[in-house]
Amino acid sequence: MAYSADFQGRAHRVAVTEGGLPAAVRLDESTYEVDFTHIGGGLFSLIVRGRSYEVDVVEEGEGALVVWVEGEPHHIQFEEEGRRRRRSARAPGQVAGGRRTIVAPMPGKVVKVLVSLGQEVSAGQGVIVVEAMKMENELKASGPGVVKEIRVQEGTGVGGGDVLVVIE
Amino acid sequence: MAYSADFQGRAHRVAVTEGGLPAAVRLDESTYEVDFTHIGGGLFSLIVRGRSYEVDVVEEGEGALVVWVEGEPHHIQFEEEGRRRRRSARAPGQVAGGRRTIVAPMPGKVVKVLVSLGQEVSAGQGVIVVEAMKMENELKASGPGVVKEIRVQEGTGVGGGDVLVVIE
Amino acid sequence: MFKKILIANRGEIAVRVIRACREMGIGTVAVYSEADRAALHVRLADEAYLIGPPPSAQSYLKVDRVIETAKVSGAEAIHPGYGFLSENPEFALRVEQEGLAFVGPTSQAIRAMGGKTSARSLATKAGVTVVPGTTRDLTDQEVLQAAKEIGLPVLIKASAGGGGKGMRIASTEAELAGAIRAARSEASSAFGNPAIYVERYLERARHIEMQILADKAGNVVYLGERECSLQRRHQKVIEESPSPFVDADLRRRLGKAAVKLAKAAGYTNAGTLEFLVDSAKNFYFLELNARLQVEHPVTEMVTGLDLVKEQIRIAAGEPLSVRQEEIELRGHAIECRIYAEDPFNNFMPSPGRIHVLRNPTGPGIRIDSGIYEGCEVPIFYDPIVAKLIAWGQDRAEAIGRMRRALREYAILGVKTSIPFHHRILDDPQFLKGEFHTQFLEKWLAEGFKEESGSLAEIALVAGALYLHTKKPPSPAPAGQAAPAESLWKLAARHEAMRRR
Amino acid sequence: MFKKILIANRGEIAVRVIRACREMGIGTVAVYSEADRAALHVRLADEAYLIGPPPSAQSYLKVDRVIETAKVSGAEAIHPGYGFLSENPEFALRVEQEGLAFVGPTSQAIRAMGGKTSARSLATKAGVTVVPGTTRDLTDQEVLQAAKEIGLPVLIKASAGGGGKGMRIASTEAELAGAIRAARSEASSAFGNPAIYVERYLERARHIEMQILADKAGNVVYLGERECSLQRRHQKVIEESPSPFVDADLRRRLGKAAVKLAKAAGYTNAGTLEFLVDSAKNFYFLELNARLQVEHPVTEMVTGLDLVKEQIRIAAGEPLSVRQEEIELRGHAIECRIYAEDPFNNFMPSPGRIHVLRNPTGPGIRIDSGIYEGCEVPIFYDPIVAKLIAWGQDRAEAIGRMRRALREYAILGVKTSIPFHHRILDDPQFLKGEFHTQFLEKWLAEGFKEESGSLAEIALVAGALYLHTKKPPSPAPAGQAAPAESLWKLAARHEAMRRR
Repeated sequence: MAYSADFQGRAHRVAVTEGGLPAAVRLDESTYEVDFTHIGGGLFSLIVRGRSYEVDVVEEGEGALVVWVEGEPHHIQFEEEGRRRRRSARAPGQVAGGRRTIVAPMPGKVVKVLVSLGQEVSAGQGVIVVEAMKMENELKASGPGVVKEIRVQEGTGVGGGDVLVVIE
Repeated sequence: MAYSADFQGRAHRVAVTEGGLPAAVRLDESTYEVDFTHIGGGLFSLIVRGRSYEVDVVEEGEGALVVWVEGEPHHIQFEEEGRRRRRSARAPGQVAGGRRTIVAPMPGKVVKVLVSLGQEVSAGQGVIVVEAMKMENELKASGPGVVKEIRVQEGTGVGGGDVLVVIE
Repeated sequence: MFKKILIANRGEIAVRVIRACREMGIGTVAVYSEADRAALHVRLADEAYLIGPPPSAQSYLKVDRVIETAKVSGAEAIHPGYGFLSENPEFALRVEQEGLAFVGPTSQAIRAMGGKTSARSLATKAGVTVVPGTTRDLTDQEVLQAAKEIGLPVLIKASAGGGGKGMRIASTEAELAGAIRAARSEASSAFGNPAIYVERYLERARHIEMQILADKAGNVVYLGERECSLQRRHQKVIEESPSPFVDADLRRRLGKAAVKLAKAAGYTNAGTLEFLVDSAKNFYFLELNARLQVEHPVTEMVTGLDLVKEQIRIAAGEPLSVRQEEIELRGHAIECRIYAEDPFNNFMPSPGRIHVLRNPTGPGIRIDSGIYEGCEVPIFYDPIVAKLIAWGQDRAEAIGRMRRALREYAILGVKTSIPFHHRILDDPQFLKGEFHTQFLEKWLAEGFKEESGSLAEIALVAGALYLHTKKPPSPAPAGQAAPAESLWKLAARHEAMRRR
Repeated sequence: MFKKILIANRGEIAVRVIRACREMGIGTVAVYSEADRAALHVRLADEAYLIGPPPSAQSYLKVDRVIETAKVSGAEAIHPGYGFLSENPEFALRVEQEGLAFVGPTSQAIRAMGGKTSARSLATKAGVTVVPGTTRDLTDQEVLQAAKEIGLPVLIKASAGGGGKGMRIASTEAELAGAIRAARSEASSAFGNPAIYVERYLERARHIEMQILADKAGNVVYLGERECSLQRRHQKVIEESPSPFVDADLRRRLGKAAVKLAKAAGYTNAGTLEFLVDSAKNFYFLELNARLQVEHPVTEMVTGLDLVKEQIRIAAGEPLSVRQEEIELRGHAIECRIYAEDPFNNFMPSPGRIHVLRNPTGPGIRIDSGIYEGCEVPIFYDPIVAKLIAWGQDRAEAIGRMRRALREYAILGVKTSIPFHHRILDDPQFLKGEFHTQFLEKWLAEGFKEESGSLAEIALVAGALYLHTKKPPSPAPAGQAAPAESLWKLAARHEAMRRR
């Protein structure tokens, strides 16, 4: 099984050439022989060239993994080779056909809407304030535009990932 | 749902009269109102008359539960009322139609067989020695009889619960 | 001694107090909101009572419900922990009036120390230096005047302030007018009170606090300082005791000042006096925290005392268990606060379910925690979920143990500050003990990103293997298998191989 | 200092050593048998190498494989932990010959202290009292003669003995002949060596041991005693430091004797001298354990020293980090050994998978553990899976914390000694500190059963609710649901109710 993997903007090719034990994985130009065992949940123990690693794998979306190695997280987007390219999970505020969305980064409560419909906003301007865990967090516009939609009001409870405001 | 429950040789009647929250459970003559929530695995948090209890439930057989409350284990055999009585999981060496079985209490290795086929054994006599975790454990006959079967030899690996020797 | 104590709090501090009570043979009563039925403090307490809906204002801050619950359960005392009702003089007063014991200072002492300006004037009367500035509310004119006398830069602060709100720095005369306006408006919106006063702004100062214990007979002792300069948005991140900056002489001077002020205020129980200390080792009193501090464990680790037990004994009218000359600091202790927030995303709060929790153990490591694997971190409360404390014979060993423990520590499901701590503990300035209250902000200004280093290859390889094992392992027969299941198949196959 | 150390062990002690190395910045190399691929020490080490099949004789005891692995991995030193190869003089010699450092005494010292009779004679030469008896192997005739001189009761012991094997007590002359026969035959079958000797049998004595550290420059210090009288079948169950029985004078006398003997033996690194102490506080040397002891943590908790780090520094040729006068004992520490055995079934070993593991945390609690939730406890090795250690300002606080922690401690899937510890810590004699080496056996003779007390009602109620929730909850629609699933449904319903 071969994958293209995007890590911090760089594309890598990773191919599992042997799935048994020890497994063989080809990463770009080098090959790794891996003795690995499943400890439980998303936790694996890997032994590579005598080095022992504890690895936690968390799935955040299709092919979108957070791989924890020695306490350090690595966000990697995997694509199975041959499959049609999927767009990776969109980051908050990312441009999609000229639309910018202000997305709640966590569950919480809307304490203040700082803009009104049709208002012009500039990059970095505060758009809405969401409170969670006794902290107010001001969400800012990632770029200039006009407020097209305000989907919440002050006092509304929101879930992580909810689109709160749309700017065009 | 009503059960007859055997705990340390005494029979009790336990009936869940309300399964919602708070639940109502009738134990013999008294009724308990129970606020309970599942924490994970076999672990529950119970609040009964303001008292908070952590309870771990482990199933050892059909209706055979070990219920841990505040670090103390309770082996209880439950029978659903109305159902035909089942014999509870047989204890090692228990008499069954005149047969006594010597059962391995844990996985290990047979290091010595102390009896031979047809030999007469008395209650408490050492029959076989099983080693596990660097400790030798001599298994004794629970009562007198004649050795009818020896199902293992010295050096054999055995699993917990395996019948090793049959005495009649 | 009390037979039963109600703990009017939640999370790690409620668990901490429950443990102290249990070790003393005292019964414990937990209170909980509807969001906390399955919380650890409810599981561990002897008794537990629901006191309201999730929002604090309707549960943990409800004075009547808490006191009513104490009476119903037959508790003789109430421990407020920190936050919530802990420094609310009306609550302390109600507890006193209801004939219950409050595990903390008297309502008068709390009130006297509550207002910033009143605490400042009390300190001045007691002869304890405060940050140069005014001790009463000022008009804009008076502020301008005072600023000139004190000397720039100045800090304009809301009298009712807290948590860094209603604070403005003015470095030049030109900035003064704007700073005053901003401070007043923020103060009135945040606290409904536009009153402000002025302090000299001390740059590159350290935040160092002194722990004291005072019994009802008037005995007061100090237990050494805590170094709390590592802060983010006025929120402490890492604390240690002793401070790498404090020598025996400064410690004694800080301790004497703390004791003097506590006596002047008629203060009882455990308390903490916060000071700013400049590079010349001059110190200035900031405020007195009339409660147990989040960071109290580092003091416990070096003194060997159990502060919560001392609090309870004092509340029960017992004299202090130690005299000043009996108190000695052994070794060095460091605490890392574990917040449920995302260090890679501007420290956004990160509530949710904790899917994986692996606590470090072993020599010199202590964890005070309010979480367990599978628990929910609610959106309603403070983001501190746990505290990791390391003790060593000296600072170097304490740091070594903390780094070792942080690496063993795994919390997945919610984002936490653990990766943030990893980096701080590798910082050469931190290792040298050379930092001040603006250190972390400056440090963070450079940005905090994921490592792209040597472990990336392993992460890429592991990720591919993980996805691969989710497929029907070729050449094995096809057919979709659930991830977990096939993983277990794999594990089983591996098992089989190993057994050979 | 070494850059890399190989740990020739498994389980909690391998984890303990790995942590010490990591805290010192030293690389760690684990070795493992096929049964231990997923063991904690393999997960935590920097490197890990398979050295053979599950049985110790084919893996952890394979001198060649271990040394070969050290060379391949580039380790400069080998830490043997306890058990396995730790007191094998041939192994120590091989390590020395291969130019590696052995983290322990020299092979000569191990050999000198290995044979019981040789150790006894060395002690006698050094002027340290031993249990009255003979210092060489005897003929049956000599045994009878010696027994008369020493006075009954006597203990007939195998010279090559250990672990209570080849030991027989004779209380009357009549019993002597039989005891000699029994001891010889057991000795030859167990150790392939029928040699025996005689000692006076001390009744109601205490087993007290003294920890020492000795560097290569000949400096030797003692770190205080450990009370180890609570034993079952000569296996220690609970240890503490200091001993409630030892006063400053006895401690000094024990310490001086230990240092004297260690110097006479040219002993280096960490070692423990075991003594029997009678009710008149006379002490008799038993043997010297030339390695780290299982119970070393209690000494670490009261002295503040890290014994494993001291071992490593000594092995690297560094001088001791402390002088005798700098060593002070603070507070009191207790250790409960957690064995995978069934206290309700004659302590039968209980290997298997650990389905549930909840470690206690909080003030004064330390866990040295080799297990994790979901791990397998193999049938091949020692039944110690973890050690729970509690520290307090005094013995009472240490006991209070231990009881609190034991109650939080949950290990399910395998049977453990935790319920056994619960009972011992409630025993009035234990609380008074009044016990001796036969105490537990006598105590156990009365039988050890499950409590039938106040918690039984809750257990019955909870069990019924558990079974009930496995059924389609009436009045909800029928249809079989898997237990877990319906439990979650239930939890979800409850969630929903709470959110209202």
